[in-house]
Amino acid sequence: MQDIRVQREPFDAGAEITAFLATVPRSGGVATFIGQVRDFRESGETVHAMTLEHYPGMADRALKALAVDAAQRWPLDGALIIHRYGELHPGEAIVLVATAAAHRGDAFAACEFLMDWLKTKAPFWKKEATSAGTSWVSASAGDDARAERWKD
Amino acid sequence: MQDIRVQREPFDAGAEITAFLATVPRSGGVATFIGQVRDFRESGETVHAMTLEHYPGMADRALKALAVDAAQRWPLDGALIIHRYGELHPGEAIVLVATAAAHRGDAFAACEFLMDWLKTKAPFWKKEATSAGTSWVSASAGDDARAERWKD
Amino acid sequence: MSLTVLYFAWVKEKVGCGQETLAPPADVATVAGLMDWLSTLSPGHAAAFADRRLIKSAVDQEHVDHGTALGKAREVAFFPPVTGG
Amino acid sequence: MSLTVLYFAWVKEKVGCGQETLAPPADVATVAGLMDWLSTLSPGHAAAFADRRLIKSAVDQEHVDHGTALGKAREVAFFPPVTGG
Repeated sequence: MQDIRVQREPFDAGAEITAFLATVPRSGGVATFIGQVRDFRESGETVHAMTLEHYPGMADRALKALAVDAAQRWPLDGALIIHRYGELHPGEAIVLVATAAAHRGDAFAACEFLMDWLKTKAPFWKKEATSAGTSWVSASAGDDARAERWKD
Repeated sequence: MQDIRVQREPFDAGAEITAFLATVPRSGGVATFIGQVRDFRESGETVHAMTLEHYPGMADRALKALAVDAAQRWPLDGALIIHRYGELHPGEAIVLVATAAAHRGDAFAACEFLMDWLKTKAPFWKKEATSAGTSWVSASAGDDARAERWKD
Repeated sequence: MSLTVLYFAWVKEKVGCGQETLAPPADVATVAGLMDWLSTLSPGHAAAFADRRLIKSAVDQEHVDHGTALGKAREVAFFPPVTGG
Repeated sequence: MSLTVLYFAWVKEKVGCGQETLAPPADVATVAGLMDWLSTLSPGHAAAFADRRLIKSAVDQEHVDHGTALGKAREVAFFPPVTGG
Protein backbone atom coordinates (compact mmCIF):
# COMPACT_ATOMS: atom_id res chain seq x y z
CA MET A 1 0.00 0.00 0.00
CA GLN A 2 1.34 3.40 -0.94
CA ASP A 3 -0.07 6.58 0.50
CA ILE A 4 1.37 9.79 -0.97
CA ARG A 5 0.07 13.20 0.05
CA VAL A 6 1.12 16.73 -0.87
CA GLN A 7 -0.82 19.12 1.30
CA ARG A 8 -0.96 22.63 2.73
CA GLU A 9 -2.55 21.53 6.03
CA PRO A 10 -0.43 20.62 9.06
CA PHE A 11 -0.41 16.93 9.98
CA ASP A 12 0.06 15.06 13.24
CA ALA A 13 3.08 12.83 12.60
CA GLY A 14 2.38 10.51 15.54
CA ALA A 15 -1.26 10.02 14.56
CA GLU A 16 -0.24 9.35 10.96
CA ILE A 17 2.29 6.75 12.13
CA THR A 18 -0.37 5.08 14.29
CA ALA A 19 -2.69 4.92 11.27
CA PHE A 20 0.14 3.58 9.07
CA LEU A 21 1.05 0.88 11.61
CA ALA A 22 -2.58 -0.31 11.54
CA THR A 23 -2.20 -1.00 7.80
CA VAL A 24 0.95 -3.12 8.21
CA PRO A 25 0.33 -5.37 11.26
CA ARG A 26 2.33 -8.21 9.69
CA SER A 27 5.49 -6.19 9.12
CA GLY A 28 8.34 -6.87 11.51
CA GLY A 29 9.91 -3.45 11.02
CA VAL A 30 8.64 0.05 10.38
CA ALA A 31 11.09 2.92 9.87
CA THR A 32 9.95 6.53 9.85
CA PHE A 33 11.47 9.94 9.37
CA ILE A 34 10.03 13.30 10.34
CA GLY A 35 11.59 16.50 8.99
CA GLN A 36 10.86 19.60 11.06
CA VAL A 37 11.32 23.31 10.41
CA ARG A 38 14.40 24.44 12.31
CA ASP A 39 14.43 27.81 14.06
CA PHE A 40 18.01 28.59 13.01
CA ARG A 41 20.27 28.51 9.97
CA GLU A 42 23.76 27.03 9.96
CA SER A 43 25.02 30.60 9.56
CA GLY A 44 23.40 31.65 12.83
CA GLU A 45 20.30 33.66 11.91
CA THR A 46 17.01 32.92 13.63
CA VAL A 47 14.33 31.55 11.32
CA HIS A 48 10.86 33.00 11.94
CA ALA A 49 8.97 31.23 9.19
CA MET A 50 9.47 29.17 6.08
CA THR A 51 7.47 29.12 2.87
CA LEU A 52 7.56 25.96 0.82
CA GLU A 53 6.77 26.54 -2.83
CA HIS A 54 5.96 23.48 -4.89
CA TYR A 55 5.17 22.46 -8.44
CA PRO A 56 1.59 21.16 -8.18
CA GLY A 57 1.08 18.00 -10.18
CA MET A 58 4.77 17.26 -10.57
CA ALA A 59 5.31 17.15 -6.78
CA ASP A 60 2.71 14.43 -6.40
CA ARG A 61 3.96 12.63 -9.49
CA ALA A 62 7.60 12.75 -8.32
CA LEU A 63 6.80 11.37 -4.86
CA LYS A 64 4.71 8.56 -6.35
CA ALA A 65 7.57 7.69 -8.70
CA LEU A 66 9.99 7.59 -5.76
CA ALA A 67 7.69 5.25 -3.84
CA VAL A 68 7.44 2.94 -6.87
CA ASP A 69 11.23 2.99 -7.20
CA ALA A 70 11.68 2.13 -3.52
CA ALA A 71 9.19 -0.74 -3.80
CA GLN A 72 11.22 -2.16 -6.69
CA ARG A 73 14.46 -1.98 -4.71
CA TRP A 74 13.21 -3.41 -1.39
CA PRO A 75 10.41 -5.83 -0.44
CA LEU A 76 8.10 -3.29 1.20
CA ASP A 77 4.71 -3.97 2.74
CA GLY A 78 3.80 -0.29 2.60
CA ALA A 79 5.09 3.26 2.25
CA LEU A 80 3.72 6.61 3.37
CA ILE A 81 4.95 10.05 2.29
CA ILE A 82 3.35 13.30 3.43
CA HIS A 83 4.93 16.57 2.30
CA ARG A 84 3.63 20.02 3.10
CA TYR A 85 3.76 23.24 1.13
CA GLY A 86 2.81 26.80 2.03
CA GLU A 87 3.83 28.71 5.14
CA LEU A 88 5.34 26.74 8.03
CA HIS A 89 6.79 27.73 11.36
CA PRO A 90 9.70 26.37 13.43
CA GLY A 91 8.91 23.04 15.06
CA GLU A 92 6.26 22.10 12.48
CA ALA A 93 6.66 18.89 10.49
CA ILE A 94 7.52 19.44 6.82
CA VAL A 95 7.71 15.83 5.75
CA LEU A 96 6.92 12.37 7.04
CA VAL A 97 8.17 9.17 5.42
CA ALA A 98 7.30 5.72 6.75
CA THR A 99 8.25 2.32 5.32
CA ALA A 100 7.24 -1.16 6.44
CA ALA A 101 9.00 -4.44 5.69
CA ALA A 102 9.52 -7.90 7.15
CA HIS A 103 13.11 -7.00 8.06
CA ARG A 104 14.37 -3.78 9.58
CA GLY A 105 17.30 -3.40 7.18
CA ASP A 106 14.89 -3.08 4.25
CA ALA A 107 12.63 -0.64 6.11
CA PHE A 108 15.59 1.55 7.14
CA ALA A 109 17.20 1.54 3.70
CA ALA A 110 13.94 2.37 1.90
CA CYS A 111 13.13 5.18 4.33
CA GLU A 112 16.56 6.77 3.99
CA PHE A 113 16.49 6.31 0.20
CA LEU A 114 13.11 8.03 -0.02
CA MET A 115 14.36 10.99 2.03
CA ASP A 116 17.62 11.28 0.07
CA TRP A 117 15.93 11.17 -3.33
CA LEU A 118 13.04 13.35 -2.23
CA LYS A 119 15.60 15.98 -1.22
CA THR A 120 17.09 16.06 -4.73
CA LYS A 121 14.12 15.17 -6.97
CA ALA A 122 10.83 16.35 -5.46
CA PRO A 123 9.95 19.85 -6.73
CA PHE A 124 9.76 21.88 -3.53
CA TRP A 125 11.67 25.05 -2.71
CA LYS A 126 12.19 26.56 0.73
CA LYS A 127 12.22 30.29 1.36
CA GLU A 128 13.23 31.31 4.86
CA ALA A 129 12.22 34.47 6.70
CA THR A 130 15.11 35.11 9.09
CA SER A 131 16.47 37.87 11.27
CA ALA A 132 18.66 38.79 8.26
CA GLY A 133 15.79 38.98 5.77
CA THR A 134 14.05 36.59 3.40
CA SER A 135 15.95 34.25 1.11
CA TRP A 136 15.70 31.04 -0.86
CA VAL A 137 17.50 28.11 0.71
CA SER A 138 20.41 26.84 -1.39
CA ALA A 139 20.57 23.21 -2.39
CA SER A 140 22.99 21.23 -0.25
CA ALA A 141 26.04 19.52 -1.72
CA GLY A 142 25.67 17.02 1.14
CA ASP A 143 22.19 16.12 -0.07
CA ASP A 144 23.51 15.54 -3.58
CA ALA A 145 26.22 13.27 -2.20
CA ARG A 146 23.72 11.30 -0.13
CA ALA A 147 21.45 10.83 -3.13
CA GLU A 148 24.39 9.61 -5.22
CA ARG A 149 24.81 6.64 -2.89
CA TRP A 150 21.66 5.07 -4.32
CA LYS A 151 22.56 5.37 -8.00
CA ASP A 152 22.57 2.01 -9.72
CA MET B 1 17.30 14.12 26.70
CA GLN B 2 17.31 10.36 26.95
CA ASP B 3 14.20 8.41 27.79
CA ILE B 4 14.73 4.67 28.28
CA ARG B 5 11.90 2.38 29.33
CA VAL B 6 11.70 -1.38 29.84
CA GLN B 7 8.08 -2.26 30.47
CA ARG B 8 5.50 -5.02 30.42
CA GLU B 9 2.63 -2.72 29.36
CA PRO B 10 1.77 -2.16 25.70
CA PHE B 11 2.59 1.30 24.34
CA ASP B 12 1.12 3.43 21.59
CA ALA B 13 4.05 4.06 19.22
CA GLY B 14 2.40 7.00 17.48
CA ALA B 15 1.50 8.73 20.73
CA GLU B 16 5.04 8.16 22.04
CA ILE B 17 6.49 9.68 18.86
CA THR B 18 4.19 12.70 19.20
CA ALA B 19 5.38 13.17 22.79
CA PHE B 20 9.02 12.74 21.74
CA LEU B 21 8.66 15.30 18.92
CA ALA B 22 7.37 17.82 21.46
CA THR B 23 10.68 17.49 23.35
CA VAL B 24 12.83 18.19 20.26
CA PRO B 25 11.12 21.07 18.39
CA ARG B 26 14.50 22.48 17.26
CA SER B 27 15.69 19.25 15.63
CA GLY B 28 15.57 19.18 11.84
CA GLY B 29 15.36 15.39 11.66
CA VAL B 30 13.77 12.66 13.73
CA ALA B 31 14.21 9.01 12.80
CA THR B 32 12.18 6.27 14.41
CA PHE B 33 11.91 2.50 14.25
CA ILE B 34 9.08 0.31 15.45
CA GLY B 35 9.59 -3.45 15.75
CA GLN B 36 6.38 -5.47 15.67
CA VAL B 37 5.60 -9.10 16.49
CA ARG B 38 5.25 -10.96 13.20
CA ASP B 39 2.57 -13.61 12.79
CA PHE B 40 4.87 -15.96 10.88
CA ARG B 41 8.34 -17.45 11.06
CA GLU B 42 10.72 -17.57 8.12
CA SER B 43 10.23 -21.33 8.16
CA GLY B 44 6.51 -20.94 7.58
CA GLU B 45 4.81 -21.64 10.91
CA THR B 46 2.12 -19.30 12.19
CA VAL B 47 3.09 -17.46 15.37
CA HIS B 48 0.26 -17.20 17.91
CA ALA B 49 2.11 -15.41 20.68
CA MET B 50 5.57 -14.42 21.81
CA THR B 51 7.01 -14.23 25.30
CA LEU B 52 9.91 -11.89 25.83
CA GLU B 53 12.03 -12.83 28.80
CA HIS B 54 14.44 -10.19 30.06
CA TYR B 55 17.16 -9.68 32.64
CA PRO B 56 15.69 -7.01 34.91
CA GLY B 57 18.23 -4.40 35.87
CA MET B 58 20.70 -5.34 33.16
CA ALA B 59 18.14 -4.68 30.39
CA ASP B 60 17.63 -1.13 31.56
CA ARG B 61 21.35 -0.67 32.13
CA ALA B 62 22.27 -2.03 28.70
CA LEU B 63 19.78 0.23 26.88
CA LYS B 64 21.01 3.28 28.79
CA ALA B 65 24.61 2.40 27.90
CA LEU B 66 23.63 2.08 24.22
CA ALA B 67 21.98 5.50 24.29
CA VAL B 68 25.10 7.04 25.88
CA ASP B 69 27.25 5.37 23.22
CA ALA B 70 25.01 6.72 20.42
CA ALA B 71 25.15 10.23 21.89
CA GLN B 72 28.95 10.06 21.85
CA ARG B 73 29.01 8.98 18.20
CA TRP B 74 26.45 11.45 16.80
CA PRO B 75 25.30 14.94 17.86
CA LEU B 76 21.85 13.97 19.12
CA ASP B 77 19.23 16.27 20.61
CA GLY B 78 17.36 13.34 22.12
CA ALA B 79 16.83 9.60 22.12
CA LEU B 80 13.92 7.41 23.16
CA ILE B 81 13.96 3.63 23.60
CA ILE B 82 10.95 1.64 24.78
CA HIS B 83 11.28 -2.16 24.94
CA ARG B 84 8.60 -4.51 26.15
CA TYR B 85 8.85 -7.84 27.95
CA GLY B 86 6.22 -10.44 28.86
CA GLU B 87 3.60 -11.90 26.55
CA LEU B 88 2.98 -10.18 23.22
CA HIS B 89 0.78 -10.97 20.26
CA PRO B 90 1.23 -10.53 16.50
CA GLY B 91 0.97 -6.90 15.40
CA GLU B 92 1.96 -5.52 18.80
CA ALA B 93 4.98 -3.25 19.08
CA ILE B 94 7.98 -4.85 20.80
CA VAL B 95 10.38 -1.93 20.56
CA LEU B 96 10.40 1.73 19.65
CA VAL B 97 13.57 3.72 19.03
CA ALA B 98 13.53 7.43 18.15
CA THR B 99 16.49 9.76 17.64
CA ALA B 100 16.55 13.50 16.98
CA ALA B 101 19.35 15.56 15.43
CA ALA B 102 19.91 18.71 13.42
CA HIS B 103 20.67 16.63 10.33
CA ARG B 104 18.83 13.58 9.09
CA GLY B 105 21.98 11.54 8.43
CA ASP B 106 22.87 11.63 12.12
CA ALA B 107 19.31 10.77 13.20
CA PHE B 108 19.11 7.82 10.77
CA ALA B 109 22.56 6.47 11.66
CA ALA B 110 21.95 6.69 15.41
CA CYS B 111 18.53 5.02 15.12
CA GLU B 112 19.88 2.14 13.05
CA PHE B 113 22.91 1.80 15.34
CA LEU B 114 20.67 1.60 18.42
CA MET B 115 18.53 -1.11 16.81
CA ASP B 116 21.55 -3.11 15.61
CA TRP B 117 23.31 -3.01 18.97
CA LEU B 118 20.13 -3.55 20.93
CA LYS B 119 19.59 -6.74 18.91
CA THR B 120 22.98 -8.11 19.94
CA LYS B 121 23.55 -6.58 23.40
CA ALA B 122 20.26 -5.97 25.22
CA PRO B 123 19.36 -8.98 27.41
CA PHE B 124 15.99 -10.04 26.00
CA TRP B 125 15.04 -13.48 24.70
CA LYS B 126 12.08 -14.32 22.50
CA LYS B 127 10.09 -17.51 22.86
CA GLU B 128 7.52 -18.12 20.14
CA ALA B 129 4.33 -20.15 20.42
CA THR B 130 3.72 -21.40 16.89
CA SER B 131 1.63 -23.95 15.07
CA ALA B 132 4.65 -26.28 15.47
CA GLY B 133 5.00 -25.79 19.23
CA THR B 134 6.89 -23.45 21.51
CA SER B 135 10.54 -22.62 21.02
CA TRP B 136 13.23 -20.06 21.74
CA VAL B 137 14.14 -17.88 18.79
CA SER B 138 17.73 -18.37 17.63
CA ALA B 139 20.05 -15.40 17.37
CA SER B 140 20.45 -14.21 13.81
CA ALA B 141 23.81 -14.23 12.03
CA GLY B 142 22.47 -11.28 10.04
CA ASP B 143 22.00 -9.31 13.24
CA ASP B 144 25.57 -10.05 14.27
CA ALA B 145 26.82 -8.85 10.88
CA ARG B 146 24.77 -5.66 11.09
CA ALA B 147 26.10 -4.91 14.57
CA GLU B 148 29.69 -5.47 13.38
CA ARG B 149 29.35 -2.51 11.02
CA TRP B 150 29.46 -0.12 13.97
CA LYS B 151 32.60 -1.52 15.60
CA ASP B 152 35.28 1.13 15.96
CA MET C 1 2.54 25.34 -31.12
CA SER C 2 1.26 26.55 -27.75
CA LEU C 3 3.49 25.81 -24.77
CA THR C 4 2.89 26.34 -21.07
CA VAL C 5 6.07 27.58 -19.39
CA LEU C 6 6.31 27.51 -15.61
CA TYR C 7 8.82 29.18 -13.29
CA PHE C 8 9.46 28.44 -9.62
CA ALA C 9 11.30 29.98 -6.65
CA TRP C 10 13.79 32.72 -7.58
CA VAL C 11 13.41 31.95 -11.28
CA LYS C 12 9.76 32.98 -10.93
CA GLU C 13 10.74 36.09 -9.00
CA LYS C 14 13.24 37.18 -11.66
CA VAL C 15 10.92 36.49 -14.59
CA GLY C 16 8.12 38.28 -12.74
CA CYS C 17 5.43 35.65 -13.25
CA GLY C 18 4.89 31.98 -12.48
CA GLN C 19 3.30 30.79 -15.67
CA GLU C 20 2.85 31.94 -19.25
CA THR C 21 1.47 30.41 -22.41
CA LEU C 22 3.81 31.00 -25.31
CA ALA C 23 4.26 30.06 -28.95
CA PRO C 24 8.01 29.71 -29.51
CA PRO C 25 9.30 29.87 -33.10
CA ALA C 26 9.58 26.57 -34.94
CA ASP C 27 13.38 26.57 -34.71
CA VAL C 28 13.28 26.31 -30.88
CA ALA C 29 13.94 22.60 -30.65
CA THR C 30 15.50 21.92 -27.22
CA VAL C 31 15.22 23.04 -23.62
CA ALA C 32 18.42 25.06 -24.08
CA GLY C 33 17.00 26.62 -27.25
CA LEU C 34 13.87 27.55 -25.34
CA MET C 35 15.98 29.28 -22.68
CA ASP C 36 17.79 31.23 -25.43
CA TRP C 37 14.48 32.41 -26.84
CA LEU C 38 12.89 33.13 -23.44
CA SER C 39 15.92 35.31 -22.57
CA THR C 40 14.96 37.68 -25.41
CA LEU C 41 11.45 38.29 -24.08
CA SER C 42 12.23 40.73 -21.24
CA PRO C 43 15.05 41.90 -18.96
CA GLY C 44 13.48 39.76 -16.23
CA HIS C 45 13.67 36.65 -18.41
CA ALA C 46 17.24 37.53 -19.36
CA ALA C 47 18.20 37.90 -15.69
CA ALA C 48 16.55 34.60 -14.76
CA PHE C 49 18.47 32.68 -17.43
CA ALA C 50 21.77 34.59 -17.14
CA ASP C 51 23.56 31.59 -15.60
CA ARG C 52 22.11 28.36 -16.97
CA ARG C 53 24.16 26.26 -14.56
CA LEU C 54 21.81 27.39 -11.80
CA ILE C 55 18.69 26.31 -13.66
CA LYS C 56 17.03 22.90 -13.66
CA SER C 57 14.27 21.98 -16.05
CA ALA C 58 11.34 19.61 -16.42
CA VAL C 59 9.40 18.68 -19.56
CA ASP C 60 5.86 17.51 -18.96
CA GLN C 61 6.70 17.14 -15.26
CA GLU C 62 9.79 14.95 -15.70
CA HIS C 63 13.30 16.18 -14.85
CA VAL C 64 15.36 16.60 -18.04
CA ASP C 65 18.78 17.89 -19.12
CA HIS C 66 19.04 21.14 -21.04
CA GLY C 67 19.90 19.25 -24.20
CA THR C 68 16.57 17.45 -24.25
CA ALA C 69 14.44 17.91 -27.38
CA LEU C 70 11.09 19.58 -26.78
CA GLY C 71 9.28 17.27 -29.20
CA LYS C 72 5.58 17.41 -28.46
CA ALA C 73 6.08 18.91 -25.01
CA ARG C 74 3.08 20.74 -23.63
CA GLU C 75 4.58 22.00 -20.38
CA VAL C 76 8.13 23.08 -19.60
CA ALA C 77 9.27 24.26 -16.17
CA PHE C 78 12.40 26.06 -14.99
CA PHE C 79 13.55 26.21 -11.39
CA PRO C 80 16.58 26.15 -9.10
CA PRO C 81 17.75 22.85 -7.59
CA VAL C 82 15.02 21.55 -5.29
CA THR C 83 15.25 22.07 -1.51
CA GLY C 84 12.26 20.25 -0.05
CA GLY C 85 12.13 17.54 2.60
CA MET D 1 31.84 -15.82 49.27
CA SER D 2 28.15 -15.65 48.39
CA LEU D 3 27.35 -15.31 44.70
CA THR D 4 24.02 -14.78 42.98
CA VAL D 5 23.86 -16.84 39.79
CA LEU D 6 21.13 -16.10 37.24
CA TYR D 7 19.95 -18.14 34.26
CA PHE D 8 17.79 -17.02 31.36
CA ALA D 9 15.85 -18.52 28.46
CA TRP D 10 16.69 -22.17 27.71
CA VAL D 11 19.62 -22.09 30.12
CA LYS D 12 17.08 -21.43 32.87
CA GLU D 13 14.83 -24.21 31.60
CA LYS D 14 17.69 -26.74 31.57
CA VAL D 15 19.02 -25.76 35.01
CA GLY D 16 15.47 -25.82 36.33
CA CYS D 17 15.56 -22.49 38.15
CA GLY D 18 16.21 -18.86 37.33
CA GLN D 19 18.30 -17.79 40.26
CA GLU D 20 20.31 -19.33 43.04
CA THR D 21 22.63 -18.07 45.73
CA LEU D 22 25.78 -20.16 45.88
CA ALA D 23 29.16 -20.27 47.59
CA PRO D 24 31.63 -21.60 45.03
CA PRO D 25 34.94 -23.01 46.32
CA ALA D 26 37.82 -20.55 46.55
CA ASP D 27 39.58 -22.07 43.52
CA VAL D 28 36.74 -21.03 41.19
CA ALA D 29 38.41 -17.94 39.74
CA THR D 30 36.89 -17.29 36.31
CA VAL D 31 33.55 -17.45 34.54
CA ALA D 32 34.68 -20.63 32.80
CA GLY D 33 35.73 -22.08 36.17
CA LEU D 34 32.33 -21.25 37.57
CA MET D 35 30.66 -23.10 34.68
CA ASP D 36 32.86 -26.14 35.42
CA TRP D 37 31.80 -26.12 39.03
CA LEU D 38 28.10 -25.41 38.30
CA SER D 39 28.07 -28.40 35.92
CA THR D 40 28.78 -30.68 38.89
CA LEU D 41 25.74 -29.53 40.85
CA SER D 42 23.01 -31.44 39.03
CA PRO D 43 22.21 -33.18 35.72
CA GLY D 44 20.21 -30.04 34.76
CA HIS D 45 23.24 -27.83 35.32
CA ALA D 46 25.41 -30.26 33.39
CA ALA D 47 22.96 -30.23 30.47
CA ALA D 48 22.77 -26.43 30.44
CA PHE D 49 26.55 -26.07 30.25
CA ALA D 50 27.22 -29.05 27.96
CA ASP D 51 28.18 -26.81 25.03
CA ARG D 52 29.82 -23.64 26.30
CA ARG D 53 29.89 -22.12 22.81
CA LEU D 54 26.12 -21.57 23.11
CA ILE D 55 26.42 -19.71 26.41
CA LYS D 56 26.96 -16.01 26.96
CA SER D 57 27.75 -14.54 30.33
CA ALA D 58 27.53 -11.32 32.29
CA VAL D 59 29.29 -10.34 35.50
CA ASP D 60 27.52 -7.71 37.57
CA GLN D 61 25.30 -6.97 34.57
CA GLU D 62 28.08 -6.39 32.04
CA HIS D 63 28.71 -8.75 29.12
CA VAL D 64 32.00 -10.64 29.61
CA ASP D 65 34.02 -13.40 27.96
CA HIS D 66 34.29 -16.78 29.63
CA GLY D 67 37.92 -16.09 30.52
CA THR D 68 37.00 -13.15 32.72
CA ALA D 69 38.10 -13.31 36.36
CA LEU D 70 35.28 -13.31 38.89
CA GLY D 71 37.15 -11.00 41.25
CA LYS D 72 34.65 -9.47 43.65
CA ALA D 73 31.66 -10.30 41.44
CA ARG D 74 28.34 -10.38 43.24
CA GLU D 75 26.12 -11.46 40.37
CA VAL D 76 26.90 -13.73 37.41
CA ALA D 77 24.39 -14.55 34.68
CA PHE D 78 24.34 -17.21 31.96
CA PHE D 79 22.12 -17.06 28.88
CA PRO D 80 21.93 -17.78 25.16
CA PRO D 81 22.74 -15.01 22.63
CA VAL D 82 20.12 -12.27 23.01
CA THR D 83 17.16 -12.04 20.62
CA GLY D 84 15.27 -8.90 21.60
CA GLY D 85 14.29 -5.92 19.53
